Amino acid sequence: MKKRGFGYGCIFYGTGYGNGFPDISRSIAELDTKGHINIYVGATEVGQGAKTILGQIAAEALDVPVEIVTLIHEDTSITPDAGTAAASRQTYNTGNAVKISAEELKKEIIVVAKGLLNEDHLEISNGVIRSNTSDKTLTLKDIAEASGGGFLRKDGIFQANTTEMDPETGQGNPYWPYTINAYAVEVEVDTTTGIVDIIRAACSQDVGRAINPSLVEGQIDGGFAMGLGYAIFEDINLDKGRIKHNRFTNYLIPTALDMPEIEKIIVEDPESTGPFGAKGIGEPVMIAAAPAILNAIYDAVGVRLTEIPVTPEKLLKALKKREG
Amino acid sequence: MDIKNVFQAKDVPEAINLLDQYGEAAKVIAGGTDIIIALRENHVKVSVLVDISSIKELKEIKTSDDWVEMGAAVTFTEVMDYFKGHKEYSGLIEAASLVGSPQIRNAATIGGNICNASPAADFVPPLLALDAVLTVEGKEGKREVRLEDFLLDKGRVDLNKGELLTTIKFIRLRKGQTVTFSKLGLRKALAISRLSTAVYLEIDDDEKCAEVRVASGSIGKHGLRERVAEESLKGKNLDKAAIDEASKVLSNEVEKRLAGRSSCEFKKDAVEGIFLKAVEKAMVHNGDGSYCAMGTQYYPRAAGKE
Amino acid sequence: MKKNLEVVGKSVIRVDGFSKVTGKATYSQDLTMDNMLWGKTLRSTKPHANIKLNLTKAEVIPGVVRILTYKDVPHNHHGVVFKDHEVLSSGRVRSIGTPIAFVVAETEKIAVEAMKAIEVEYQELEAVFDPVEAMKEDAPKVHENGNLLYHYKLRLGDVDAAFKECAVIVENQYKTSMVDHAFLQPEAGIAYLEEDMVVVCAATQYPHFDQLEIAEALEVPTEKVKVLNPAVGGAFGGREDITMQIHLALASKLTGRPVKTVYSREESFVAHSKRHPMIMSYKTGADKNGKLIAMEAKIVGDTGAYASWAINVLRKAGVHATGPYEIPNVKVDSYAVYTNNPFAGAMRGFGATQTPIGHEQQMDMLAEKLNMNPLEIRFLNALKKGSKTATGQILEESFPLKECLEVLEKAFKKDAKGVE
Amino acid sequence: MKTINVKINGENYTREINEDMRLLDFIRDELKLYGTKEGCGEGECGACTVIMDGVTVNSCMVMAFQANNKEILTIEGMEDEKGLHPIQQAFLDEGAVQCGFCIPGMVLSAKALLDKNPKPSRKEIKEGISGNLCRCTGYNKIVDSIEKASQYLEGEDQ
Repeated sequence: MKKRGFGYGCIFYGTGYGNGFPDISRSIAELDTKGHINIYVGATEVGQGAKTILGQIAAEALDVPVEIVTLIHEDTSITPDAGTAAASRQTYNTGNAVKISAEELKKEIIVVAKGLLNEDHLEISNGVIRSNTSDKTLTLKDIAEASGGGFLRKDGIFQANTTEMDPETGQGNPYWPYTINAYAVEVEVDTTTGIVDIIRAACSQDVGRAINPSLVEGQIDGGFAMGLGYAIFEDINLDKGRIKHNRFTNYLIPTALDMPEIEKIIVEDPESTGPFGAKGIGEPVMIAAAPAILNAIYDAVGVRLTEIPVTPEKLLKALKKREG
Repeated sequence: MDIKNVFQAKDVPEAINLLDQYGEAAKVIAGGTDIIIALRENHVKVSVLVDISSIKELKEIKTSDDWVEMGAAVTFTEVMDYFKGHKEYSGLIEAASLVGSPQIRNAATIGGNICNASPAADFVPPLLALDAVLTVEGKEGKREVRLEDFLLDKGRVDLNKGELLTTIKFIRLRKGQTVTFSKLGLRKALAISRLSTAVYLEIDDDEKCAEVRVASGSIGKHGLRERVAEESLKGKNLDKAAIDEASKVLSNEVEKRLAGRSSCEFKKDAVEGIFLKAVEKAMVHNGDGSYCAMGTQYYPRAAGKE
Repeated sequence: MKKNLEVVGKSVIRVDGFSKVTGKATYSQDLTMDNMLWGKTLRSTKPHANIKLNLTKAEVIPGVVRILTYKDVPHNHHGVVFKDHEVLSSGRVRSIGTPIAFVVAETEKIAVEAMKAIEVEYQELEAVFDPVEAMKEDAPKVHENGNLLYHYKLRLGDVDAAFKECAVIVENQYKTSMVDHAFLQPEAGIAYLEEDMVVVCAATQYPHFDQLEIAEALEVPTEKVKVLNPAVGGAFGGREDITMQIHLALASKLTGRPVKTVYSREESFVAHSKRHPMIMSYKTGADKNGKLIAMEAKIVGDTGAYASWAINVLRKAGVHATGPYEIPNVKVDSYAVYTNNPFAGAMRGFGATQTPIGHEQQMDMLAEKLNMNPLEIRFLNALKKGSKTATGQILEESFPLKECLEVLEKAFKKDAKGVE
Repeated sequence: MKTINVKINGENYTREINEDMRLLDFIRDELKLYGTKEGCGEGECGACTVIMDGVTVNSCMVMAFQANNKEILTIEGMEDEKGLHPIQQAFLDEGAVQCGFCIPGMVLSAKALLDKNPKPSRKEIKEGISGNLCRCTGYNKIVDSIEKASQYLEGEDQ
């Protein structure tokens, strides 16, 4: 028989290294001779979109078109250390460093422009330096040329707020900020085989502010898939220290057919310490998926599975045990 | 892998000659989806590969008045395309469609699936339920062998030195006859069968089970006919009690067969569900409580219960 | 700040997209160089043993250029927190998969052949695979200082007294599995020399840290190491620890030639970290209205043979053990324990992924006992702006849990049950 | 050594190969077409997908000699003088790409699907890419982009 059930899960997640460990990102913003912006950071693009959103942050901070911003992160000899691409920290930490370096560069550009135009009230708008009091303008290329054919470069450094907890009581402020994630899931359980089918899901994801909504949505889909695998498929299956499931034929990750459609809701509540209010989401997007699935399985068939993954074998056994 | 010689055979005689010439050193390759892994992991140690995937005559499916005959190098995708829309053959379509993935189905062949003699071979149970007959060709000529007799042990089939499996045939299905398949995989694609059953069902005008053949996968050394379940159903009116009874009988059989194995507890239970699904697919319930074999034209088809 | 945001908030097309949809993006296995050698890693097949190597048969195979062992590593240690990994084992292996030797040869085929020709004599030692067993006094020691690597304590209020006040209590033990990141790109890398600088090109999450680790192991100044990070095919925490980077750098330095290695999927499984499996005993109590009063959790995390990020992971598990709820009395003990299993480290969620398997089921069970619906009990106990967490941290802003639950409830009307 | 003739991305290649070479190695190591990826080596992940005589295959599961006289399309053959193929464009537009390692295989599976079935349902799309594992995207945006590609291609035909 097939039975359906609903389940919810919600979590909070403290981003960053935590516990007072110096959590530092560095960035260099540069105006090159062509009048383009280069951002140098040691932040890895692992697929999460760092290369795209850090460029967006720089473009926003400088008020230049995003197309003229290039992120350079592939070489340790020319990039400053921006910490690891982990702990959901690149958007928040390195995003802040990039923003600071971009803002510093903007100030520098304005200083050069003031000298060139002999005007005091200047701003950059969509990549053009404009006067607030006259119709004089300068391009970024003009600035680049005026600065002696060299490069204008500015550093940005950001350190996250974290304190070491008391070793006896665990009291303290280990992480900041915290990101929220919640999932609702509907499952269908085949009580004759123990197979769990995820019918549909919805996710509400706190992002502070979404730098790039499409990338956030992509993270949610991917996070859910990994949570789904965690809940019902994945186990390296150890036998005396040996990994028995050591290939893709037996270590099962979800296929396209295993994934439900997900209604993705981005919740914005800007974080004042984040770059334009943004927080990290790369890990949170995954976390509540598995518990929501477990709760939905219970709702469907009335048995609690306290051990994951919930394989057909385990579920059928639990159902049988309940029948007595 | 230590391959010294490779051949793309153009026709069956050439393939047979090569197999004869190289004997134990040679192995047939068609879709390659199993043998390449086996070669790389040194489970199969041969130095000669004879590729039969380009032999035209082995890539045909033909339906005559009495028989359906499929070449051994027919791929699962070709099976799915050929039988598309023919509901009486849903078991063949479904078993083919649950093999691996599109890429694997585009390459893997039905002959390979049979000759590997894996307990989990998806296409074997429906062919067993259809009581398929294989043609094997060698230097000495052709012979026919029933699939059930062809499967000797896990990974071992009745192929002599220099012989090649060329065709697989079964009696064409008529009104009131159908074959179905049901599989338990751990995910919806790229899933190795944990358990599968196929049912061939023939219902007479009195709505009784005139003939039934049940076959299973992944609960024995290779695909197996499940005769106790067949005996339990034969001649009966296929009501819930009869079907439940047969699934219990099958479950008991599985319990006996797998006694002492860690998978026993799960499989003896799950086989009931998987068998029921195959039987249900084979029957189309009519509004008035009567039923007919799926895909036949005796009765107007009511909404199938899934 | 500026009036309106122009670029932030826009779904700008990802800048690395074009190269990826055209197949032009370069991952580390896509790199080759002239005069390049191939490396293969010999790994332990035993979980706990003293080993002796005999390279004689392997060394004489034509095309073998060099076989690196621990003797070739100037500083034979690495690790993200504790330096408890050896670059190449110096005599004792603590898990299956521990690197023992790195064979460098003219072709990949020869490297594999030579790797198989190395004779390893294993003198097996008693091993421990269960973290609870490993915590016992008489358990086999994985490392000299004992198997208990870390204990995090969280104490708030008085749980013993508070449990007495509870109208309902649920108590359960939860277990999570050891899982793999299963990123699609198996590890691969190439190293070469630029004058006296060694350049390592490998998929990593943290190139600057790799640079430090490589420099330390080779005992060269950091600026003599350059790490290039081409396209990375997923990471999820599994590319935090060093895998092949030091092997490649050393091999290139010692041979003077470019050296490449690519892991198979099977090798990838043993080479990188795993998610910590945890055994989590939870006791949670609420008053008759569903308000949480007390929670006690004991969490044992199996970090396998090496520490990697275990301390931080079990700390994060402990801090997040309450879930996003306000609970006045909390006691959490989380332990990181060595065993002879494959090593566990960072993986998406980093300890905070395991605990919700417990706390979120606890919440539903409490709700059922109290005849509440699962959302109701969550709303009632939700941390919010201004709340204090169990570690005493005040949530100063941006904590929209209730908002998240509200929109979720709307999006997912329960009355849709059973309707297709 | 064995000589094979293969047409890849419209170009004829005659090459001497080792008998034990896989098609994947031929494409990557001989022809230096690195867009085809190896993720598992056993036909399970689909990263090495190419189109051979009109259907997708895992090139790690085909021996190079078997490709003799066959026509093959790899990711490098998807672009033409007009630029990106509509499927590639749709992958970009819909945000289907993350780490990108599965994407070449995914694009080719999408092409084979749309060639056979120009207006697939979402279910059919999921079936069509069910042999291509992706660990980053959860597939949904890939499905979106194949739907979008179907529209782009329909527009092109008109």
